[in-house]
Amino acid sequence: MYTEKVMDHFTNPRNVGEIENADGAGQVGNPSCGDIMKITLKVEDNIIKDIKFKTFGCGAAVATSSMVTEMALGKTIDEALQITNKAVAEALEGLPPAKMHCSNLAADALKAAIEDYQKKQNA
Amino acid sequence: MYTEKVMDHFTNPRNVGEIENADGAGQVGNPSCGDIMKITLKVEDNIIKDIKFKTFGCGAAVATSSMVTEMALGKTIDEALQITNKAVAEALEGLPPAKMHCSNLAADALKAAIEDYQKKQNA
Amino acid sequence: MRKVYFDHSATTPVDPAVAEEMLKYLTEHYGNPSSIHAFGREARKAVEKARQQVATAIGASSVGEISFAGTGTEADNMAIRGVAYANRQKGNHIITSAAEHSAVLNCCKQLEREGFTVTVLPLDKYGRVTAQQVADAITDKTILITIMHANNEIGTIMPIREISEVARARKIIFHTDAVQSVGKIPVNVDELGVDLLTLSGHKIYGPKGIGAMYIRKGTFWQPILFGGGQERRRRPGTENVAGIVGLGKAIELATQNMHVEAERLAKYRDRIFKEVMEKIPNTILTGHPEQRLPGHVSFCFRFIEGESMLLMLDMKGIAISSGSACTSGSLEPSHVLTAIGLTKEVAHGSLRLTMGRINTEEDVEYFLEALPPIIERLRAMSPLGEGCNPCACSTCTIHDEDHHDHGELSEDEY
Amino acid sequence: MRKVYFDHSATTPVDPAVAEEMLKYLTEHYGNPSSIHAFGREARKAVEKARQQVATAIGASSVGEISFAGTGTEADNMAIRGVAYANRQKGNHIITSAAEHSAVLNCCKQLEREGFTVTVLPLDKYGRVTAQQVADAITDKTILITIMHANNEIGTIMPIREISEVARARKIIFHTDAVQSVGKIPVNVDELGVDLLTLSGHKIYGPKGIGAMYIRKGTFWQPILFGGGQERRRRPGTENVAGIVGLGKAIELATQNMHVEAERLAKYRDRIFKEVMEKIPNTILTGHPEQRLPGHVSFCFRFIEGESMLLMLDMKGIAISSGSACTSGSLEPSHVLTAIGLTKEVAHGSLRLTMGRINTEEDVEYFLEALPPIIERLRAMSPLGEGCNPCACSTCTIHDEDHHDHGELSEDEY
Ligand SMILES: Cc1ncc(COP(=O)(O)O)c(C=O)c1O
Ligand SMILES: Cc1ncc(COP(=O)(O)O)c(C=O)c1O
Repeated sequence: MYTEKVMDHFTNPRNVGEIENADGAGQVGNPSCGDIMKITLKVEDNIIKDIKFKTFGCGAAVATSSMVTEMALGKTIDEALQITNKAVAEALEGLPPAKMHCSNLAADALKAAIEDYQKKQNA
Repeated sequence: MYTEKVMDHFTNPRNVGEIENADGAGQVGNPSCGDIMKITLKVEDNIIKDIKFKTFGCGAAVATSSMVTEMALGKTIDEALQITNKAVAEALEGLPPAKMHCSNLAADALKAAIEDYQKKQNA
Repeated sequence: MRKVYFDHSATTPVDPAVAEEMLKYLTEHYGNPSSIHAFGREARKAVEKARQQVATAIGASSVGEISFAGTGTEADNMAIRGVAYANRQKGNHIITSAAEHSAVLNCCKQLEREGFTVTVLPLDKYGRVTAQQVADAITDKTILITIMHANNEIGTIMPIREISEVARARKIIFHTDAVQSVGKIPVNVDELGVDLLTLSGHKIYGPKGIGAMYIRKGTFWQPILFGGGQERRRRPGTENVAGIVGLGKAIELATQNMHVEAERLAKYRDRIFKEVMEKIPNTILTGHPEQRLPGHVSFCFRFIEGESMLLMLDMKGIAISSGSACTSGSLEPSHVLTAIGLTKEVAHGSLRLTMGRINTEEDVEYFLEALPPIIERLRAMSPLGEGCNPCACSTCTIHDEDHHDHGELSEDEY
Repeated sequence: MRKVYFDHSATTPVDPAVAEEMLKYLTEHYGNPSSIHAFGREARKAVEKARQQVATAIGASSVGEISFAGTGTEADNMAIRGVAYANRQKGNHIITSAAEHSAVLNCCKQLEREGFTVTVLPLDKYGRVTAQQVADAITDKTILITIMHANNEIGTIMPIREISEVARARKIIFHTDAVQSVGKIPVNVDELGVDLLTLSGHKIYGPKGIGAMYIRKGTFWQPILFGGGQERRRRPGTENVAGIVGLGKAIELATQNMHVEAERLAKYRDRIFKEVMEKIPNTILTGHPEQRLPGHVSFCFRFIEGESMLLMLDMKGIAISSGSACTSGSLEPSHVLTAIGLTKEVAHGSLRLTMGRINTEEDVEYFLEALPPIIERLRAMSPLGEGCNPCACSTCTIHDEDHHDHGELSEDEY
């Protein structure tokens, strides 16, 4: 059902946790689907210096969360905003069709966290 | 499907044939069911002295024909008229349900033959 | 006693290689394909492999076009009723043929009861309908044409390609029941030009109780059973994994060996036709002499009835079938035999001999020796004969009364 | 790695004795039961023996009351839609429960689309409906009540006898889906007082792809598939002989050993309940604590999602299931769990463990060791927790948008 890459990220998720006093935090999810993802960031010089996730969800939800943190870490804010849910799925070598729409929200969580960071900057 | 008795009468049918110059002949049948039975008789002193059948039909049709000739042989006309299709089926230790109505006409053929004999007597 | 199984159109033995595959999915890899765990994934893999085997065998472009069903009959119900219900707004007219299996004809009858109109095309003396007949029957309410590929009783192969061209030109959905043709003659959904095609496992050395429906992408259709989301929501219920695996393996084997096997069986068939027609008078070859299934032989022997023939052959170890009413549990002889113009009496004397993988030349010889004395014996016992019209007899009470009330068995009789 | 199969409510391994019986009817006695010759008669005998085995197991008074079907789902379709269509003149109202399997619920939904009215009775927190609820729902248009015997997801046993008394007093046809109860707890059609009862082979160590319907003599009913006259004209299509033989043997074995086995599994069940509830906080036992299937254990673990739990247990060799949306291919978590009053979030954390013949005490211990660290690990990874309402977070975009368009997979995604 899941690719090896998905199972690897599910079994050994990268960057699990929550950054205290994060520069940005974003949470997305859908209670019906049973996926809730929370991403917290540290930003320095417009670059994502630290990123962590917490996820309530299925294997795909955990793996996409883990993958998106890996993809975003070290990127500039602008680069990170380019990461799409599709790109995350591709980096995982694909997701089962049923999961494509439902549990593939990690890039949205990342975006929400970045927007939170930007809002705080402008505040 | 068929009892041993049916199979015995089907495999070794008694009294197959047609009596030349018969005292009575009767034929019944139903083209849809694919059963046609012809019985011919010789009667002496009101007793069935010889009886033969010819049948176009299934295993049950052949066996009931054979059985009815055995049952009728040596009987008086009145006794023979008492033989019912049901009695023939019972003598064969039963017939499959689908055959009870369709191929169990041998007593009718016997009756037709006797009636033919009686008609000829009265003519 | 020698045992000769000559009833491959009724059913076939499961190929040992097929049975072996199946067994694994009964006792060892027993997971439910819907389960996410390892047991389930293994079962899922097997089901999808079989789907690919079926798709490949019939030339489907995608595995998504194949759904498994519980029988060939259920597949026919899915195809015909599924299309009819889904396209009801477009029209309510269905075209079929008098040659169809009861699985198709009785679906059509049911649809008639539900307000559809059905045209049942008559057959020529060989059991065929023509593309022209189909074209003439089409109205602007026609939503489905369903014509079988090869007939089970008389072996005749229908001109499906020509018919499908008509259907396609008129944009009407076309289904063919290929239960008897798959694995025996080439069956390719694109070459045949069909939108739906149905098949059954037990006619091709697979298990009984498994069928499949091909449905071309884009065909308007809806399910006829309701429940879980299995088979892409086309057919609910836990998949018959072992049966599906068996069907997959069976169709692969059958199509692999098809041409060699067809040639071998056609030789037997033609020999039987030749010798029987020569040796036994008053015999009618039923179906098309050439445009027929390779292992399929069918006759009517006048003046005798099929079941007795069958029982006598059975006593010689030969398993064979007949379209006689008495063998079918119904009261009418085969609708196909009467549709090709035979009288009921003649139709009652039908015999169908269908050869397959397990038969040998010796089987054929054994049969050719056993048959003539049986026919002779039964004819000697029959009141019918050349020049004899039974209904002309003085005391004839032959009646054609309505026996319909006997058709339904009551609870106790069963 | 140790393999522990704890998903017997999803499906069971075929008992070796059952597989052995089946094999004979695949390769050796392969006749079609409708054939009159020796091969056919042998197959017929086997089918009728199996029918007797089923009748005996459920206490039917005559074999004529048993029909085989392609799956449990098809049997449910036959029972529910067959009664509904046949009794349409009398009324159009059907009563069912929120606990039913999709095989029942989706039949009811389809009947609603066809003009019937359906009352879906709500459940108490244990997953039961009461006879009183049923009595209150009856109208003079009610033609069918269908309430399952035991629930597949939470194991709860329904008070069928009480409900059937109401049905009987009001002369309404009563069906129970006994797919999960047969072979596990006593099932007798007279003691339960049901008019129709359905069961499935693969839940009782028989094969997948075979089901059966009991229908009490005299019950108004009509078929839902159309074709040949098999199964007393109740279900057309060549009989799945091996499957039927397998179901017959399986139900015989299951009922023979039932009481001893039930006691053994209930002990495991109660031990798991006790230890898990003690060791793991924020755990909810779902279903009735006592009125439940002997081998059936079900929980919800708060703050975590079922599929991840399941995958982690799978990596330890433990096969288990969940009512989480993510395991079912649908987007909603189990309708049963929400019907007993759980929120969707909690329902997502469900776990179902169903034990059977092949499980041992060691399996139970292995599981009890494996589970707590997995729950702990997943909870550590979860943004949810005690006193934390995720929707209160400042940046929360949790939405309950309609995902229905994603429910149907497109052709390419499959
Ligand atoms: C309660 C219940 N009813 C019906 C079914 C359907 O049976 P089958 O999978 O054989 O179609 C199942 C199992 O899937 C079930 O648990
Ligand atoms: C032409 C044809 N269609 C359909 C069927 C039905 O298939 P099944 O017996 O698998 O239901 C058969 C055989 O019985 C057949 O010969």
